[in-house]
Amino acid sequence: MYTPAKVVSTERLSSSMYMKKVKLLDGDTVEPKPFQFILIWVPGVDLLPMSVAGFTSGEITLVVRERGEGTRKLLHYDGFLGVSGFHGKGFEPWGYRRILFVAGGSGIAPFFHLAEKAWEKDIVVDVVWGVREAGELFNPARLLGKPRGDVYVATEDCRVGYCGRASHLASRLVAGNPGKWDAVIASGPIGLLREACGSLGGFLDVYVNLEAYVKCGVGACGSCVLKPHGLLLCRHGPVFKCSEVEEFLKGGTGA
Amino acid sequence: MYTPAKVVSTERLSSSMYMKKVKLLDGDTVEPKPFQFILIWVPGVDLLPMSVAGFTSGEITLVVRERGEGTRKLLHYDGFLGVSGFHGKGFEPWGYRRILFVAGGSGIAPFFHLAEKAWEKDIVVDVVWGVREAGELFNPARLLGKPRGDVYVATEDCRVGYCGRASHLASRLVAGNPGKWDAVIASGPIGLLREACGSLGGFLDVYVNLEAYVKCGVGACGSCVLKPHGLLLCRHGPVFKCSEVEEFLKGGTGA
Amino acid sequence: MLEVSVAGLRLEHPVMNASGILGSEPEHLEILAGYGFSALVSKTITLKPREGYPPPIIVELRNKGLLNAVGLANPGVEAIGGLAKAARRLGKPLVLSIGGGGIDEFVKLAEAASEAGVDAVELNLSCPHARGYGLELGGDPALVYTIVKNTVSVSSAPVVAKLGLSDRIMESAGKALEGGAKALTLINTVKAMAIDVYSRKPVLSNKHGGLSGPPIHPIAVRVVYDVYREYRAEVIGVGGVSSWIDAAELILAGARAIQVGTAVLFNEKVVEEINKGLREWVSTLGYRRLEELVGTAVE
Amino acid sequence: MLEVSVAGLRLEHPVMNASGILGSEPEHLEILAGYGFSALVSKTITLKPREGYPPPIIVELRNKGLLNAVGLANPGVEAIGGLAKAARRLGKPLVLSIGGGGIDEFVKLAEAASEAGVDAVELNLSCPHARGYGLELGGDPALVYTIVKNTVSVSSAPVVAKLGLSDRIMESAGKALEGGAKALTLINTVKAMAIDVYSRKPVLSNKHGGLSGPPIHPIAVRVVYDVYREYRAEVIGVGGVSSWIDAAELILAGARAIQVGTAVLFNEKVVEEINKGLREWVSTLGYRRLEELVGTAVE
Ligand SMILES: Cc1cc2nc3c(=O)[nH]c(=O)nc-3n(C[C@H](O)[C@H](O)[C@H](O)COP(=O)(O)OP(=O)(O)OC[C@H]3O[C@@H](n4cnc5c(N)ncnc54)[C@H](O)[C@@H]3O)c2cc1C
Ligand SMILES: Cc1cc2nc3c(=O)[nH]c(=O)nc-3n(C[C@H](O)[C@H](O)[C@H](O)COP(=O)(O)OP(=O)(O)OC[C@H]3O[C@@H](n4cnc5c(N)ncnc54)[C@H](O)[C@@H]3O)c2cc1C
Ligand SMILES: Cc1cc2nc3c(=O)[nH]c(=O)nc-3n(C[C@H](O)[C@H](O)[C@H](O)COP(=O)(O)O)c2cc1C
Ligand SMILES: Cc1cc2nc3c(=O)[nH]c(=O)nc-3n(C[C@H](O)[C@H](O)[C@H](O)COP(=O)(O)O)c2cc1C
Ligand code: FES
Ligand code: FES
Repeated sequence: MYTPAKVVSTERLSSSMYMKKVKLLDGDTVEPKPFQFILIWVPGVDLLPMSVAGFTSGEITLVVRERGEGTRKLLHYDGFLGVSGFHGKGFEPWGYRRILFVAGGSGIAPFFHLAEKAWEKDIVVDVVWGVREAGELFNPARLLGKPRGDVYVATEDCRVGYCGRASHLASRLVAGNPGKWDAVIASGPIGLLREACGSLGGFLDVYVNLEAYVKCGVGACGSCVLKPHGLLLCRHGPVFKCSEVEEFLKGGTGA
Repeated sequence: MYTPAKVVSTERLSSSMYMKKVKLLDGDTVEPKPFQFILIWVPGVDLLPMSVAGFTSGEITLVVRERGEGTRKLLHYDGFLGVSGFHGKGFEPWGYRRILFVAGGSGIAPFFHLAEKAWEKDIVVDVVWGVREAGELFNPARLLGKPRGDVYVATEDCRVGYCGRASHLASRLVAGNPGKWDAVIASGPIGLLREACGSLGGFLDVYVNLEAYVKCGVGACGSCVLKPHGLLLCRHGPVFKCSEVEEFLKGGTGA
Repeated sequence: MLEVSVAGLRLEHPVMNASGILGSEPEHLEILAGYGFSALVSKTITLKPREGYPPPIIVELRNKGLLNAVGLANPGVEAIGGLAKAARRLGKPLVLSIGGGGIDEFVKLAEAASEAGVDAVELNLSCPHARGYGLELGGDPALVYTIVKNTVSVSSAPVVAKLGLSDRIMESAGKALEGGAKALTLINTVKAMAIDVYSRKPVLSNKHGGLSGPPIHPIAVRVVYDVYREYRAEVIGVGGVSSWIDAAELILAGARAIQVGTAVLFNEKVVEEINKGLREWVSTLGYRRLEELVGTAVE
Repeated sequence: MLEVSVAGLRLEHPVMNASGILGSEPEHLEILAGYGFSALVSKTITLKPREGYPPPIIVELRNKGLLNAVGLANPGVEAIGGLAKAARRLGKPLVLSIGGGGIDEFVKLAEAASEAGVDAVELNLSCPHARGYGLELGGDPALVYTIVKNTVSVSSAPVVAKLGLSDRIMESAGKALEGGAKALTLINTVKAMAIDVYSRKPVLSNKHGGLSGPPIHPIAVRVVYDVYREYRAEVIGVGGVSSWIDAAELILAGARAIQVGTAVLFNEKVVEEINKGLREWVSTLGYRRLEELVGTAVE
């Protein structure tokens, strides 16, 4: 459903990341599932897919990384906008006890909503968060009611935490703590997802939170198809088991 | 709402009256209130307003008096038909303890549904039923789960029960049993309603169940307007206090 | 805050009833006034009384729309005086809707309406199911021009042309304005049908009917938008308005006033609710008067 | 019980997808096949690839309708071979929808489709929002005739003409049949608009869009009924079908097959549900085959 909304606040969290809150102007909205996303419309400008990072009584929290034209305009926009959603079938990993969330850059966004929901079910979600430069980091506790699990940080500029990529740190953690986690969810650039599937798939259940070019969000236009699979990100995703999207991950480009 | 329906049974009850049951072919129907009515469509033939005389899980019981072309066709029709409703705001006299229902001819139809619903609320409805010829009578218990109150019968041919009109019998009963009833509902030919308002209005609350030419049932066409009042039978009725429709009753023709 | 003026009428708020929802008898106007409409629009009146079609004349559809073929049932020209009197008694402006099979009928009716002192005359050029009484007219721009021009010339009351969905709506709208219409009412019902799948017959006695209610709202918005963008005309928007947000869309598309038909049949408080919502909306947007928002979605 | 044949295609059951719901890539056809459609209809393919409009291209409306202006995004003529191959692999007949700005484009596309061995070609003469690609064509009976005739002459596959709502739909339908169309697909979306009342802008990037889903169903029923009554043509009914009862109405009005677009976006099991309902309905009415019921509401 399309709902008018308005910007409540925009707060800079780090060199490139922002927290933006928008309030839906239409009372009765259902609760989004983890990993469901919205399409956010900056009137007359652009429409962007954004994960739900938090949701309380009609107010949606987004974690946005400034990337290009679209995200810049969204971040600077302060008026009424349109929201459609919640799109995707989402992913509720309630069959697991303890989950490792491996995030690259803004891939961390859905972690916050997941961690909150998991906590209510006595499931712990720990997070490995990797960024290129330390300046991109912010304290994840900012977006959580209280600390919900362990936070591991990796930077490629080696200025904070583990020196290297999130996927490498994750592999080491998993190898060093056998039995601690029963599932991994990787979220971020496709290179990270590919590495997570490759290096962790042997040990435990690994899921990937994909991105694709979402135009309609309802399964009509086909632009989010995960070729060569007969899968649509906006209907069947955005989270998949590695095995379901193996060919897509091979084909994708990017670090 | 329009719902397809089918005839379940048609049973002759007396010289001129029939019981017809129709089953709605669309599961989720709300329970009608007493005095609400349906518009029943004999496909390609006619549309007739009919009171709900009974309702159980999507099956509607009608009590139909053969009058002209339309009712005759309805009574002989045995196939699929259309039902719209429930029309009218109905009337729930749950503020009373014991009610006298004064019926003339087929005006008895809504009595059965009322009596059942009233019984569930510990309200007793007694009935005075008048007909012109004794042959029109049937045993009201036929349509009730069990006897729900007293039944008084009047015939104008004087062959059964009280000799004379239902309204006269009602006046005598009310006068002879002061305090027994706290309300009267009259249903039937306009003459009966006029008399009921005239002779009983002094003693207790009197209501009349009106008839008018119903074409749309939803307040759009205006054909059921109760001139000179700004009242529509299909929206504001069909039951009114005598005082609300005084001028209409004066103006109406018929016995 | 909600006062608007359209076709020379000054209205307390923008919501009038749509023609054909009651409005053929003085008693009907009393009921309409009770719903809170700011002006009362009569049922379309023809020269001679018309019985209309036998029932079924209306059916509620699964898609929350209404399908009707009433057949322009109305008491004929003689009733105009009584309607005008009733409206005066009720203290509400009366928009008298008239319809006809040809130019003469429109002219005679406009004369009668004008003499009776109605506040505006609405020409029904668009009823999609009464043969010879509608869509054929509205889809023929030259005829629209002639009818409007001739009625304007005999009417002291402002003339409003009501047009329906048609391939040539843009031309017809232009011609109506050229002919002297003070405002355009857009749109009428859309031609449609419902079939009973068990008896296998069209439900309406007339078979064809006009679709109204929520289903047609986005169609009305686009017609109002296109016509307003082209002509910046005074428009009365109608079609599927059942909430303030529906009304607001039509206003942003260019409507100065709104008519509500179907929705009042399901919600007697709809006028009040629309006005409440509009008031909040105007102030949320930081405006003082609704009229300032008219057409502001149109570039 | 549900087998039907239309435009020479023998179908297991009457429900195909409507053009434009996926169908521009081989992977899309796989998804459509998974929904259970009896034939797969491609997205409308144009000669050159088209990017389509930038988002928003689709908006869900309060009235349960969908408004879209995708802008005929498609990979162009080169994609036809891959689509045909995918459909063969999936074991489903392929109806290739083609669209063009003029006669030449239609002819070239029909040739390509025919060579690729598609099972039928559907001419999109009716998209209401891609400028020069639609309604203007379908509303012009002479042009409809020329396009149909010329594509038929180069196509070994049966040609189906898809027409939208228009004042001249009856004439256009007649001309399409005269030109050699084996069947008519009726109807496309209806031109409409949605405005965001707070930002005061039309929501779609193209501003105008096409309305689909439940709101347009009774309009589709009436068009199918009128066309079938006049020409007793083979019709594929489309518009707002979301339940078996909607499908049954179109079948009684004259449709031999049904297309479902919008509804499958909200209910992946809709095809199954429709067929289950139709099967029960056919036997409740005491028939043996659905085809016997086609057009039986039309006298
Ligand atoms: C389901 C989903 C959830 C997301 N959640 C978040 C989130 O929570 N936080 C966050 O910061 N980012 C998120 N993203 C990514 C975000 O949508 C993009 O960063 C943003 O759209 C880029 O737009 P831009 O114009 O700023 O960047 P540019 O790189 O300039 O975009 C260029 C063009 O690519 C298009 N485009 C947009 N998204 C994509 C895409 N995913 N793939 C390919 N092309 C695209 C844009 O429309 C634009 O036309 C999500 C993406 C998806 C699919
Ligand atoms: C709310 C309501 C509830 C009713 N409930 C019952 C009931 O439960 N049982 C019962 O037997 N009868 C009931 N009636 C009366 C019943 O509808 C009429 O007897 C029937 O419509 C007469 O149709 P006919 O063609 O047989 O008679 P005719 O006398 O031949 O009818 C002649 C014409 O009058 C029209 N007409 C129908 N009803 C009326 C009316 N009320 N006033 C004026 N003209 C009318 C018919 O459409 C027809 O065209 C009810 C009427 C109303 C308004
Ligand atoms: C029962 C009914 C009767 C109508 N009669 C008329 C009429 O007499 N004249 C007219 O111009 N429009 C008539 N209309 C059309 C309405 O005025 C209005 O244009 C249409 O219903 C769309 O508005 P809505 O969706 O709010 O009902 C009628 C509509 C309905 C539902
Ligand atoms: C998103 C979308 C895209 C469409 N694209 C096309 C198209 O490319 N070609 C076409 O002929 N019709 C197209 N249509 C129209 C549909 O085929 C169909 O005629 C219309 O949607 C009505 O059916 P529905 O109510 O079942 O959706 C499209 C419809 C939608 C909703
Ligand atoms: S974005 Fe997924 S199908 Fe359109
Ligand atoms: S029957 Fe009551 S208004 Fe139409």
